[in-house]
Formats: sequence, C-alpha cells, structure tokens
Amino acid sequence: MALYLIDLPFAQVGLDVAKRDGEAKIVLIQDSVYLDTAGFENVYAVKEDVEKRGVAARLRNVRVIDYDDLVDLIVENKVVNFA
Amino acid sequence: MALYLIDLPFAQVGLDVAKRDGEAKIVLIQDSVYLDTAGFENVYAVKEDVEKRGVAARLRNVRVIDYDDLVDLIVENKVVNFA
Amino acid sequence: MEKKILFMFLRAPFGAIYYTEGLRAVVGMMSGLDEHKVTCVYAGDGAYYALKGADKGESAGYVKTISDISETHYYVEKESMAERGIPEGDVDDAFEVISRDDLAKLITDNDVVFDF
Amino acid sequence: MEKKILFMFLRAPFGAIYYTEGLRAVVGMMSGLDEHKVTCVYAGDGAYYALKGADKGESAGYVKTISDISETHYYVEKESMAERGIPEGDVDDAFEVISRDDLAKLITDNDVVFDF
Amino acid sequence: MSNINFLLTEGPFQTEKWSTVAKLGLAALKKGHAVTLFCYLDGVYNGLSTQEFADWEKVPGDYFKELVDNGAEIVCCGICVNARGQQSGKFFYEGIKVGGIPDWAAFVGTADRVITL
Amino acid sequence: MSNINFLLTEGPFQTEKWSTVAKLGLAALKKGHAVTLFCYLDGVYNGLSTQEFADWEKVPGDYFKELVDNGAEIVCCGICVNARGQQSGKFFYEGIKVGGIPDWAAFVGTADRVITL
Repeated sequence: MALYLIDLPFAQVGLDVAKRDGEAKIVLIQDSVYLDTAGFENVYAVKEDVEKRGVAARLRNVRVIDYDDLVDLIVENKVVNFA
Repeated sequence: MALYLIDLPFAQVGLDVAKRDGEAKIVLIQDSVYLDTAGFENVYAVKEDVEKRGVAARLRNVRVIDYDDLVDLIVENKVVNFA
Repeated sequence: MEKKILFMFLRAPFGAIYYTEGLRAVVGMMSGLDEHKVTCVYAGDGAYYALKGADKGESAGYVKTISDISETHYYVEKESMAERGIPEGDVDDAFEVISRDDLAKLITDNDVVFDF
Repeated sequence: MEKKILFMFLRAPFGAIYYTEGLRAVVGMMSGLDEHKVTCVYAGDGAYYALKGADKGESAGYVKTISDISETHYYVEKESMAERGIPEGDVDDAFEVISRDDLAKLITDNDVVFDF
Repeated sequence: MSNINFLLTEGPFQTEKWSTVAKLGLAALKKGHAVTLFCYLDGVYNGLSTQEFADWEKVPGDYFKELVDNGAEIVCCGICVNARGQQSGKFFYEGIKVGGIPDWAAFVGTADRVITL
Repeated sequence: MSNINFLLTEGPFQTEKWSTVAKLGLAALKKGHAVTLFCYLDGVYNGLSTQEFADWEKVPGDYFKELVDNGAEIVCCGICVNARGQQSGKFFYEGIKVGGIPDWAAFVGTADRVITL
C-alpha cells in the first residue's frame, strides 16, 4: 500500500522489496526510467525524466506523469524512499 | 600489458575488459576491494582501503600494497582508468 | 510528533560518507524534541558495513551515543549478503541478520523510511 | 605532445552531468596546443546515451564543435547494450556499435584512457 | 493540505537530484502544500547565491530561492556547510537558513510525507 | 622520473576520491615524480582553504595545500568554480590556480601517466 520512489542505484533492492507489497505503486525518477518493470502493475515515471532520456517507447505499462501528478501521489500514499 | 585501476561502479565492465588482456594487472581501490577477482592472476589492492573495510581475510590471491607501491606500478605500466 | 523511522543504509561504505553521516542523522533524529524511534537496516552494498573487521572508527561514537539514548536494532539483510558473498559468520555481533521479507515488514511498520 | 585519448563514457545519462561535461572535456582536449586525437566510446550505463530519442540538447553543441575540429568516432558497446535491453535498432545513427573485444583493442590503441 | 519534508544530500550540477527536489517542491507549494527542505552533506551547496553558469538560463540556486520565495522553509546542516568551506552560509540566498539536525528532526515530526533525494 | 597527471571530478567529504588522489600524489612527489592535478566538476571544491570540520584532524583542503607545498601543480576548472558559486576561487589555498581545460590538455600532453579519480 505504499509508493516506492525509485532511482537507479537502489532499484534492485527497492523493486524486490516492492514485489512483496501487493498494492505497491512504483514511481521511476531520473535514471531508473531506463529499467524494465515488467511484472509490476502500478508503475509511474516522471515525464521530464522520460523525455530527456528518449525512453517513452521502451516503457511498457507505465503511466507517464508530471510533477503535479507526483505531488498528488505523494500526498495520497505512504512514501518509501529508494532514490 | 596494462594496469587497470578499478573502483566499484565501473568494475563490471573494467574487469571484463581486463580479462581480454593476458598480462593485465588489476589494482582495486576503495569499494572495489569488496569484489571477488577469482580468475585474475595479478591483482593488487590498496592497503588503507582494505584495512578500513575489514576485508583482508576475504581477499584471495591479492597482493596488498601501499601508496608507494602503487606509484611504482603506475610508473611501470600503462594505466587504464575504471575508477 | 514522535515517529518511527527506518534508516536503510544502502550505499557501500566507505567510499561514500553516508555510512557515518547517516548515523549522525540517527543521533539527531533520536535526540530532538520529538524523540523519534529509529531502526537501522543495512542492505544492498550497505551490507558490507556489517563485516566483522570493518573499521567502525569514525562511526563508533555515534553507535555509542545511539545506544545511550535507547535500545536500537541494527539489522543486515540476508539476500544482500548472499548476493555479495558475505557468510553469516563474517557478520559483526552487533548486527542481526534478517530476510528481505523482514525488511519489507520493517518498512510497513515504520512511519518514515530513509535511504542512506 | 599530441596523444591519442580514449574517452569512455560509463555513467548513466542524465542523472549525472558527466555525459555533457565529458564532451566539454573532449572539445578542450582537441583544441589545445597539442591537438590530442580523441575517440569516444559509450559502455556500461553510458550506453543509454546512444538511444535514438535521447535529448542531446545540452551536449549537441559540443558534438558539433568536435565534428568541426576533426572526424571523431562515437562507439557504443554491444555487450553493454545487450545487458540493458537496447536493440541495435534503437541506437542513434551517430553511433557505431562495437564489441567488448573492440573496446579492449581501442584501449590498447590509445595512449590515455579516461572514464567519464 | 499536506506537509511535505524533503531531504537533499547531493549538490548542484554534478547530479540531477536538486532538480527533482526543486521542481517537485514548487509543484507542491503551488498546490497549497507546506514544504520544508533540509539540505544535508553536499546538498548544502544548493543554497549559494553566487552560482554563475552562462550555459544555463537558471542556475540551481535560482530554484532554491524560488522555493523560499514561495513559502518553503529551507535549513542547511551547519556542520556540513562549514566542513565544505562555505563559511556559515554567508553567500547563501536570504531566507535559506543554517541550522542543525534537530531542525530536520522537527521537520520530520510535523511532516505528513518525507522524501529523500 | 615520471610525470603523473591526475584528474579529480569529485568533491571533499561526500566520497573518498579526493583522499586517494591526495595520498597517491604525495607518495609520487616524495619519490621525485612530477605531479599535476586538474580539478574538474565537483573536484574544484577540494581547493578551499575555508573547510572547518572538528571531527577530523586534517580536512581535505589541507592535503591539497600539502600537494602544492610539495611541488604539485594544481589547476581548477574556472567554469566549474564559478558555476558552483566559488567566486573565481577567492577562498582557495594560495598556489591552487583557476584555469581551463586547455591547461588540463597541456598537463595530459606532458604526462607519462594519466589517472582519473
């Protein structure tokens, strides 16, 4: 039931922990948008980070959000930091 | 025939490239002293970095050297930076 | 308001300073007006800090201060140890080995989760 | 003395600034009195820079300046691409795909090897 | 409305963490949330008013000034500031304070959400 | 005797790269080698004379002063210095110069070995 804020260096542990949370929401920021998050249901990625890296087409089943959306997600969910 | 200066973040590529150099010398600095370098013949690790991390007993077939030794190695060999 | 805070130490000591500045932060969190309750867990490359011979020199003072304030648990995560070839016998007595499932539970049980 | 310099870009763009400050350095190396000869190779997480859609905005100026000074090769390493799930079709035309063996050869052929 | 506390431990330019903090913080302020920020370790360099970089229209410091101007409370770790030779923050933007971890602990105490970057 | 050039792109405190550069550089100087150092990106913070950290007997800046005192030539990237708000290096130790990448390119040109940290 938490929101996992993930960046690349801590992604391996972070995603593996999030797997144990049936209602996990994953937010990919900065270099973690390169990652393959197949198998997760609720994955978000920050638009600015996605566009800069040219990975929009690589993302599967990921909702691209802006900072306004991310603020709402943060306010609505407990945040677990892996960023 | 080169000296590969390796730290943790670039170690995976660095060691794999060094494997292709039959006469590679590997120098582990800072957090790379945690790594397993089984399969390499000429591996060195910086004493200060080893002692601080308490990994002396974990190192196999690695020569622990001080900065004076490292200067000599650097002067005697072409240096390839993966640190 | 008093909070339950989980400090996750995820970076390799000692190449980056987070291993000790994170503990400085733990002291500060515990000793403020709110008297937050802190738990420490070492995972990812942070697991190396639990090695028996690792130099706790710089961070030892914080560990002592922390134990003076209140009983604090130091956990190290088994899966991270396995991935790095750290056998349980190499782990310092101050650390209790837990599983990744336990880490997930700690995250659930704490109000705030820091990554250091 | 003119040297042959290999710039290895190993860090992920754009979370760290090395992708563009490394190219600033390339320009400087080529335009000094010694007129060093530079080759660029992208490996490890640096391989992501070769993705077709990646924003070359900030670094594009350096790429242009570099090409004005002399023909410069930009290589991206196949093994790093494979490890990161980057198919050849996703690579920008400016980059030539080479193998890790080729990277080892580039290292041998250059006088100086920088990691960026 | 919520109270969001940020922890920033990296400096300007070298990495992009400052950018996510600044943009997310500004978005939160515009939605009416309260924002506090504790700058720790290299994070303290972000408060400098003296950054000059012709390549960028705005330097990181400008964003942190904007955070303060929009109501964010920013405190930098004084030990970190002086360790890094930044002389008690004498060149920081006005409104960016130098304090200690107790200030951060208080931020965390009042925060509904804590984000570390 | 050899000429060794170092490139340092990380700052003091946050990581240990400065320490390896300083200790390796001093060892090289004592063996009679020539040492040059180019501080790039966050590496430029190492030259500050204003670092104060009671926990440590010596701060990173002390080591860089020692390098200069023992004959090392140190140049910091001016663009990086000003971007990071360090005002043309006005608080750097005397002898630590502010220059440009051409200085570094010249160091590389005369160096027998180049080390990046």
